[in-house]
Amino acid sequence: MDTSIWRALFYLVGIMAFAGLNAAYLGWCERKGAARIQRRIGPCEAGYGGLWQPLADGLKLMSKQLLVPQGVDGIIFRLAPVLAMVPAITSMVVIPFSENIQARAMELSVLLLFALASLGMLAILLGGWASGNKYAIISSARAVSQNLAYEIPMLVTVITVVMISGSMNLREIAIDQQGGFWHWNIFRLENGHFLTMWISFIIFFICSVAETNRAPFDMAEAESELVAGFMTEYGSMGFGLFMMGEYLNIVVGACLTATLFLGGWDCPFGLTPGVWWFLIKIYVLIFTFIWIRWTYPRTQIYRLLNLSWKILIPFSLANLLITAALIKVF
Amino acid sequence: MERQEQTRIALAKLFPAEPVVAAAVAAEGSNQEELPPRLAGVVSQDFARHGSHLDVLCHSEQVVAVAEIMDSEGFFLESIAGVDWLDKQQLEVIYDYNRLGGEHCRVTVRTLIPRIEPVVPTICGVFPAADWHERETFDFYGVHFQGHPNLIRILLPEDADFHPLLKDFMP
Amino acid sequence: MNGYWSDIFIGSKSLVTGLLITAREFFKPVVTEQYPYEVPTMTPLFRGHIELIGNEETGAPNCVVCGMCQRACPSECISLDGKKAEGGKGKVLISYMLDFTKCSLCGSCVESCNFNALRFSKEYNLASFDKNDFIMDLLKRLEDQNRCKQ
Amino acid sequence: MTVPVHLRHDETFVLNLGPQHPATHGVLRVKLTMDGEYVVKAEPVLGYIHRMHEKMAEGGTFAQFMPNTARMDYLHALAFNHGYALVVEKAAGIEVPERAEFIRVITVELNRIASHLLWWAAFLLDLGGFTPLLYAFDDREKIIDLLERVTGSRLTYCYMRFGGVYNDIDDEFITGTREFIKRLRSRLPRFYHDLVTHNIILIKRIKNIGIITPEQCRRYGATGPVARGSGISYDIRKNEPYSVYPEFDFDVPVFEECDSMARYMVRMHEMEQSLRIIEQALDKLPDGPVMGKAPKMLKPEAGYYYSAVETARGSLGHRLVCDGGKNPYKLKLRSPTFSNLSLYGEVAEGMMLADALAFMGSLDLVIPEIDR
Repeated sequence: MDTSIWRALFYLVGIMAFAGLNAAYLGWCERKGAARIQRRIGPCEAGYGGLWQPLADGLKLMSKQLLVPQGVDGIIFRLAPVLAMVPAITSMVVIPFSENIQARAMELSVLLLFALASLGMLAILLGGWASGNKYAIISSARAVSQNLAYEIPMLVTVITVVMISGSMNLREIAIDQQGGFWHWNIFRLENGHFLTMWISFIIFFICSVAETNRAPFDMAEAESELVAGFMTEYGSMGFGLFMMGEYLNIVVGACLTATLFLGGWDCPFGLTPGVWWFLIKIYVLIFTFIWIRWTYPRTQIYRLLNLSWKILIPFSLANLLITAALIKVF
Repeated sequence: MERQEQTRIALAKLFPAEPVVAAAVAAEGSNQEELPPRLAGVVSQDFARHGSHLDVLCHSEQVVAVAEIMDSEGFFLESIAGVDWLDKQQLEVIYDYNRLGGEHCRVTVRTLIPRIEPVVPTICGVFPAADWHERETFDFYGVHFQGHPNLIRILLPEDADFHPLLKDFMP
Repeated sequence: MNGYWSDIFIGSKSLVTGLLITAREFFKPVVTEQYPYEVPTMTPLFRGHIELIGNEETGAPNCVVCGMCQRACPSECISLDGKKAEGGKGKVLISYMLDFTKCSLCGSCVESCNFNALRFSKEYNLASFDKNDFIMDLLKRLEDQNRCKQ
Repeated sequence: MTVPVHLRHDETFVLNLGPQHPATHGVLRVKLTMDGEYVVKAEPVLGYIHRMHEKMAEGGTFAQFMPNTARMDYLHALAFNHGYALVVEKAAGIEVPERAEFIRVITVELNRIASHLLWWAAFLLDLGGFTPLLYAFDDREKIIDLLERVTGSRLTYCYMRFGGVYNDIDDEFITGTREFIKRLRSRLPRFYHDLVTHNIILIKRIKNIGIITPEQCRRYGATGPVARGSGISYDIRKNEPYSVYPEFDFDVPVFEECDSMARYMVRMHEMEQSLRIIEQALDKLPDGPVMGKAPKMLKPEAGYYYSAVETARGSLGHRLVCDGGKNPYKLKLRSPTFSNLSLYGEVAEGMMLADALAFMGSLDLVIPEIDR
């Protein structure tokens, strides 16, 4: 693999641009999507169809003062938004956008992604804790218990995929699924994996909604209970970074789902695979995130934990066993 | 009618000497203004005209006893209202009782207290609903409900030093 | 255990139903009105602030300064003044002030008027930075209207 | 959650919920003593929007108080109009023409549906669902347009007069209302029940949450959907018929579960019943004047008068004391949510924060009506 400095720079700039654009314009997509579902127009004043809206919002947020209230832990308070953003961007390094577009193809890249996802949770914990606000602290406590509960079924389903592909390298996993949708992990005909893998896919998807703190699992920022949760005391770009981190987490979650279950950059009919297919897949997944958010009410924290411990974990374990048996039998 | 009669009898036991007088008042209820002030007792009245079946005028110390009877008869406390009779130098506290379903019967219980030292025993112990209503009456009229666990301002600010519904209060 | 499986199946079904409903709405046209670009039609009974009605021919206010509106108003928004008509009977209106900051648009004044001298205007763009803009001289308003007509 | 929790009363903190908080719908403040996420003690603090309407009533004539009535319960303002008109008509002995009473019932019931729709929307917002809010507003907008047509205002109506109503309804209103009935009937099953009522997340969220026993209802004087959700069949329109309600055939929905879901279902069914009432009233609408003979200056006989109406939130009572003068000597408003909210502290104890807020939403609070 080429390791010249130009390659590193190219990917650095590329990933930053991809992350930045997504973080900004997913906000716009979310608002437009919500508006369509609710039969409104959504942002329409700034530019055609409100396309400059993210820019205007960003400028507004940047021009505001970062207010550090009295009694907060100053260093951690300032560190937390950055910590929310950094792991999300770093995760992009190992995502295989296509056969040739990937910054670093690491063995164990799946593990790295999970480690980074946990760091993101730490940002919420620190942000809420440093704020010294009661609502924020309740929110952080919720976020931690929620992330803990949902990482287990997520990891177990990933282990099933890893067993099928025989690798923890995302690139290997994607290459393993090439050649039409009947090779994708979700519909995999080989060894009869399609019998259980669609359940794994649903479990994984639910978990990634929960991991990214999206509605209906947005316990951490439940605005009708906890005002704004861990972001209550944040204004200006501190808030902006948290929001961008949230959207980037969605992108990473969608990328991971597309790579693990939907064949990565593969075309459904086995023709001309390429980066476009990957992008189509992740944006369809992201749209589903938005669609779900604007359809359901929020759950309760103990219902959420019940869902994980009583339904998702048993099901994912059963899936793991069945997959192992299928691999052994055939 | 049955429930009304039953409640009337139960309440009348509180006023042993007066039922005869009360009945006489009820008979000529149409022109109350010319009659001498009503004595304590129970009176049946025209529901269509006044909106309650029984009108009870009691002494302030009987309020709790009345509330207990109403409780045992299955009534609930609808509201407590104060009235300031400035010219008579009296405050009046009106308790409205009603029944949740079943046979319809509304009872108005009134008690008159001196304006100088307005003290009424609380009925919080019987109806927890009275808690807030009594606080409101205290707030607006300064009626002191004796034995109330938490007799503080409810609608007005904590530091208000006036009782706005008294007729001589001018903002 | 019974409830467990039925929760999963009925629950998933309800979730899918919900998604389908919102998906169908996604493709339907918008129902909101974009206010400054589309102005909804006003109902005939719309209550704006009150205004004086002028005589069709002369344009002079119909008001005879009886003061009924002033007395009917619950918030004491109206203050009016008249003087004895020259050479005739009755009074002529010389000022009619409406303090719109206190008005709750109840319409008691319009109803109390027996001389067809008051009505609701159709004014609704009433934002201002200055409180004094809402202390309105209705007589002047009527004169302005008359001038516009000519 | 029904699992009993052992609350530690020594390791608590106070959470100030409101007066500015997204879930309190206005300016209610609840002082919550919390143990972690569990509520140890909940103490509503009122009075942030208190305006002393009762003093205003004493200061003016009977008619001058009418605009104020709409400013209390701004969601079901016409019921407050109606209640006040009824008590004064009772005191002054004013006859109301039948057509006027029919129009009153039609508009009050339309307003009741609008109020329930808004409650539903706000309740879903409390539970984190935003889209249903806009679907409900879409329907509510139709009602408001209709009411604007006859009353001249959109929210704080001043439509009723002693002896009738301010304005007659026209054909456009009648056809519009019929269209609306058809529209809501077709939308209720899909946009309200399929999307929300049958949703497993909502069911899990509000079922068995906030149990109010019938005995608690009686001791605290809770009425309206709160009482009917606790299995008490009490609706003033049936139990103590006023206006022309006896002429209509409608049911009082009662649910025995006593939880938030029961209160939710009561309101959903009440909307359907209100539609039935409106439909019958439009069919039977008699001809005639809409304003009876009423003296311009009322001087009711001295005495005590009480009149109750059923608002969207429960029993609204007007206690009127007259001394023979031209203004009310004393007007006490018995607002339903004041009593309904007073049981909050007792029931919310031991709940989790999110449940306590969902329970608060199910009580359907309108703060200006509590504070008056």
